[in-house]
Amino acid sequence: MPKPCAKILDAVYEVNLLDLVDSELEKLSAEKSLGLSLGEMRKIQNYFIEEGRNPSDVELEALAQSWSEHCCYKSSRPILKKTVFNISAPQNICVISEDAGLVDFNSEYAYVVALESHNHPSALDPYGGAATGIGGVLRDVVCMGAKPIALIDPLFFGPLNYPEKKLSKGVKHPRYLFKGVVSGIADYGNRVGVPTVAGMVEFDESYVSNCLVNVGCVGIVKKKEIIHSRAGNVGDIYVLAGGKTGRDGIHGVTFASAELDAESEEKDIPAVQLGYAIMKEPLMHACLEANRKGLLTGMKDFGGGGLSCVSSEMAYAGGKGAVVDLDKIPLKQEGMFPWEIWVSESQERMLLSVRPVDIEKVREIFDFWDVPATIIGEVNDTKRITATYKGKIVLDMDLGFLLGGVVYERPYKLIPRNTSEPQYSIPDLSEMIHALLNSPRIGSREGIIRGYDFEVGGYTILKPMQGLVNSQTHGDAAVLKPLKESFQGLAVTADVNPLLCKHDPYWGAASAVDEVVRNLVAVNSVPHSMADCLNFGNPEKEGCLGDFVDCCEGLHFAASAYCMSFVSGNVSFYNEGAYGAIAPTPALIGIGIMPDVRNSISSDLKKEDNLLYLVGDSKHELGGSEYYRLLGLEGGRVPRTYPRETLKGMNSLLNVMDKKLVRSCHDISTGGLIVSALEMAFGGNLGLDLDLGVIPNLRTDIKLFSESNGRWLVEVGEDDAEEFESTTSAIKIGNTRKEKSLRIKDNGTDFTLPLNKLRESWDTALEME
Amino acid sequence: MIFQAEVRIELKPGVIDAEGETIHKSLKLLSYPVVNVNTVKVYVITLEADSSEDAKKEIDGACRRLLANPVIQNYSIHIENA
Amino acid sequence: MIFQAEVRIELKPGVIDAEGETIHKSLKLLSYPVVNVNTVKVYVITLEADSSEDAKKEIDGACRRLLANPVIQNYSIHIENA
Amino acid sequence: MKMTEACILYMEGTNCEEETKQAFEEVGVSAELVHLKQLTGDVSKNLERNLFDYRILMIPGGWSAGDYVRAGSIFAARIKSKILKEIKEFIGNGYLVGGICTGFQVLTELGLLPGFDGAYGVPQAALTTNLNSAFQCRPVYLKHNRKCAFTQKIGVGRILQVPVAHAEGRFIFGENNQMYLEKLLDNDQVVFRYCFPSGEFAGGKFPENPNGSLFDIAGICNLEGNVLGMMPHPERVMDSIQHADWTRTQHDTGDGRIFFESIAEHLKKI
Ligand SMILES: Nc1ncnc2c1ncn2[C@@H]1O[C@H](COP(=O)(O)OP(=O)(O)O)[C@@H](O)[C@H]1O
Ligand SMILES: [Mg+2]
Repeated sequence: MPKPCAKILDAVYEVNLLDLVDSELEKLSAEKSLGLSLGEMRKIQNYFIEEGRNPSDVELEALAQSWSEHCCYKSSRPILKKTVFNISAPQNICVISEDAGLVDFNSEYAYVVALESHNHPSALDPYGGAATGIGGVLRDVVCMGAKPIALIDPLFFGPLNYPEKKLSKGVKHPRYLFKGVVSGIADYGNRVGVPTVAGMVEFDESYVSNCLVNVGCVGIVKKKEIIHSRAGNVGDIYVLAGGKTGRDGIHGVTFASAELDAESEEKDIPAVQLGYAIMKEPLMHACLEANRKGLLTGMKDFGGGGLSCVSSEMAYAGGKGAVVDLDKIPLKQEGMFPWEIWVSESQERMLLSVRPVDIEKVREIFDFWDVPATIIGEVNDTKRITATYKGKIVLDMDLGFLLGGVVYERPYKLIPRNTSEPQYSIPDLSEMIHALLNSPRIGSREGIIRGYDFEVGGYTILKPMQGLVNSQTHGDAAVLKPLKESFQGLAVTADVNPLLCKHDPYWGAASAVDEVVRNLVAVNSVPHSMADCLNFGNPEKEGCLGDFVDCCEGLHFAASAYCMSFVSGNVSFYNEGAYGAIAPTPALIGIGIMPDVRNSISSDLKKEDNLLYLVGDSKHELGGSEYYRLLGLEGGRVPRTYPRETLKGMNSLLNVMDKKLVRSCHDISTGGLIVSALEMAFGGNLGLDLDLGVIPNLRTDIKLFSESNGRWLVEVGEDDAEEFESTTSAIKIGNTRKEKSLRIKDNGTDFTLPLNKLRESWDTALEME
Repeated sequence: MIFQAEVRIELKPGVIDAEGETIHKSLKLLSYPVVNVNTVKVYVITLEADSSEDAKKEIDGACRRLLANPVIQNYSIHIENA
Repeated sequence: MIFQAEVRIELKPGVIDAEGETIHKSLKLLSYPVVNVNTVKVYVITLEADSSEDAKKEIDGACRRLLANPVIQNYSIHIENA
Repeated sequence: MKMTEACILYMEGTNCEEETKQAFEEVGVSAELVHLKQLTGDVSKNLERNLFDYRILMIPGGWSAGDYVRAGSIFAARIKSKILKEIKEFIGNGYLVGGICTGFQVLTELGLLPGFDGAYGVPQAALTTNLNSAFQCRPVYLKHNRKCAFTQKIGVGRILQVPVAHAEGRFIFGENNQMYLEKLLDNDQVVFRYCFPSGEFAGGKFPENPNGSLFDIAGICNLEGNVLGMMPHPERVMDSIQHADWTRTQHDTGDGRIFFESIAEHLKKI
């Protein structure tokens, strides 16, 4: 048994670590919910043996935060280094190393991208968890000095019709989670006045007890106003700006780094953080104003690990040390222990590093915005982090030790998948088309999208819903015009198909990159950068880590081939529950550059009697397709990526788009060619006459439903057909028509379906009630 | 039989009440001598059930499934004959 | 002295309770035998005042100035010693 | 020094002030962002502002104070406690007061709209939860019904496509819907109504009428026509490429521009 701890102060204990044997070390870690392994506990013990003293509970908690998977990427770093971090691109200014990636926009400006997961908190409290996820990613962008201009929300839930009876204790129904998450994002995002312009929603049984809530943010910053997450100079002052510190969010990162279980509901209450959008909005304004006026030497948001991580990491990144006075931290409730103050993850807080001469000016700005700003510490040259409480030192550690962290080369293995082609009889094609449109994975997202203010600010030029008013359809990417004085734009999309990744992590991940590229090109932007949020199960399980490695390699392959690099990202492990690990989910957001937003292309069909072309090859690739899933089939070949061909398609498309030969364009993804074609038809409220005979060597169902990568559908006016055909290798597969129906012809097959019925299937797929 | 249930949903202690805090701040600005504001959500639900116990059971289910989140909220149910 | 006021704000009869109706629909979808849902907003306000009457007067003012819109809402106040 | 013409009033949570300011500037009206505290005197002297130095007070959209209690109510209560009298005088002098989205909610909570019988200070109407109780961000069509100081240049009967983005935009008079609606019509105070692209009124049908507003009301003015509130956001469609369907239609310019041009023209006359 660990001996009772000695009191250092009323609320600080010395933890008797030096004389503990292995079993006692493990027990201590468990009892205090530190989440540290035996090896890690030993390493800590050795450090304190060298220091010649026992640690305080504050120090032990600090280590637990900094050494958590969430903060130090101990299982993933070696793999990431070889894969997703290992792509460089000339446009990158500062990537991977800070809270958000910085990429060149034009000579004067850079754009900023951040993507975070907020999975476990959202599984417990969907509304608050999702809201604080948005809050966190906004701070990631603001702390680079950038103004947030767009939010993106890739979401993953269990099936909405999942039988209530099958839920295990403490697990909330997917419907409840879905509604809560969407309204949390809406309420927070809308309140802070940043448009939510893109996202995605996927459904799969593997997410039933562990939904995924990923949130991304794009910002824009003048290059000369970029600020870094580091302490400036020795003697600078640490200023804590924003909300008070409370017991909410304690152990958030250790909690993010463990599996959820039945008791999580009661046990993990303090880990849930709570959002306060009405503090955030002025906080953002004040921080950006102070930075614009050149009053800050460093700025970092409070994320996972709270004050402990932010104050240490800023000092470490600046090559300095720091001392923080815990008595100065404004608290929400009395009686908080120093260790709680040190690791609390209360929301809406930022840490600023300020030269002493500028303190008054900084104060004035925060006063004007009614945002509290408190001096809490000072930067020094000790390369140590020190915390005092009631005049006594309660924490004093070498920053290299605290943040150098731990790294594991964990064992992994790739679990082979069934890739044999299943036998089946071809279903009724019209029924299947309706079934696909009515699938929650495919049907209209309008109910979600319109709950978000996607155009506050007035710069969302291509909106997520496109086409004829009151009959609008899904777009491929949103286009933003961030600067008043310029028509240059950014296109934004979010993609991954977890079903493909489940069937083949490598090609599934590569397909996600391919889809990003397709979506960005479809609106006439040049793919420019990506951020990744890698959501996986427990990395201590060899199979899970094998999937992770395979996905990372797939991402690396495809992204290198497309000359796109990952400029920021996040790894979320331990996404497991009663049903095992989630499907491997490397969620991506992609950013494209657009010289002139007035050349944006939308996805809605424009006019009758125009021609419809298919760019790219259709293949017998139905593994992981929605078609197979609806038929209950396993196996099959997952779509491969052929970057050389896709790049050819992409370049020829961008070329004809610049020549203004393209009236509308949409990429082909989940559900295949027919879903894509119909989405285009819905947006223009026009009919389509398709003749698939020109697609070589495939059965009709495969032509319609294969999810092969590298493909787009393009609408072209009759007058432009000749020029279009001469510059691309696209094949003509039909034409638009006034009659509001879909006609499909292919080697003897010939049937017609009314558009309004098809639209109804698509419109009603996602029950929002 | 028709019953009327009053469901009262409150945030657990320690959970920040953003709305309550905003109202508190506003009332103070309007110079009311207010020390604290908590918001409570009340649903008055009319339903059919065989007995008051049944009604309570139904509503309890609805609370757990839809209306309240036990992680951050407490709820109480009061049933009356309508 | 410290008092606790419970302010209860209801929609006037005849004013459509959009939120109540949405919840009603959701509960019906989950097959609860629900006939009607009304939403009520409750604020629990702790305040300083010389007497219970004073407390009531203050809160009544707050309702008229901020918490209720008399066009569509009725309010009632219940004061307790805290 | 030429004085600034438009005072764009903001507080924590309003978030359309920048684009509203820009809209004014694009039509040649100088505009300044002014925090509520600067008008109520809760700031240092050098930051204080005087309403009477401007000729139009514009309350932009957003989520003032988080839209808690009711949308716009906290903003309104703070105005009421400090500067309502000044605003009344400002209006009485013939200057303009406008509200978009939250701004409309604030003006309604203040009783400045519809402003029957000059009884300022108590609400006479409400902008309450959308009928489907969901936030709605979507383009709608508006029919211009009556010219006022804000809409002189817009022909009566003209149809504009302008987006809405709100959760509480259902205009009602509560128990006295019919009586007050008649009064509103007798006074000719309805400026914009939701309609189909053809111009036919929405008749309460969703999504053409996005919130269930009485009589498809999207915007109203006071009797004198110098106070206007509307739920849709004209400042979001100043240019053709800001429209929801610009890739398929030929808008020469944004449908919101003429609204601000009208204000600019009116300001020249006062
Ligand atoms: N959760 C969401 N939030 C915001 N926008 C969303 C969300 N889900 C989907 N969307 C939008 O709906 C459209 C269709 O989404 P999706 O079917 O995933 O498109 P695609 O398959 O072309 O990537 C896109 O514009 C996307 O940004
Ligand atoms: Mg997608």
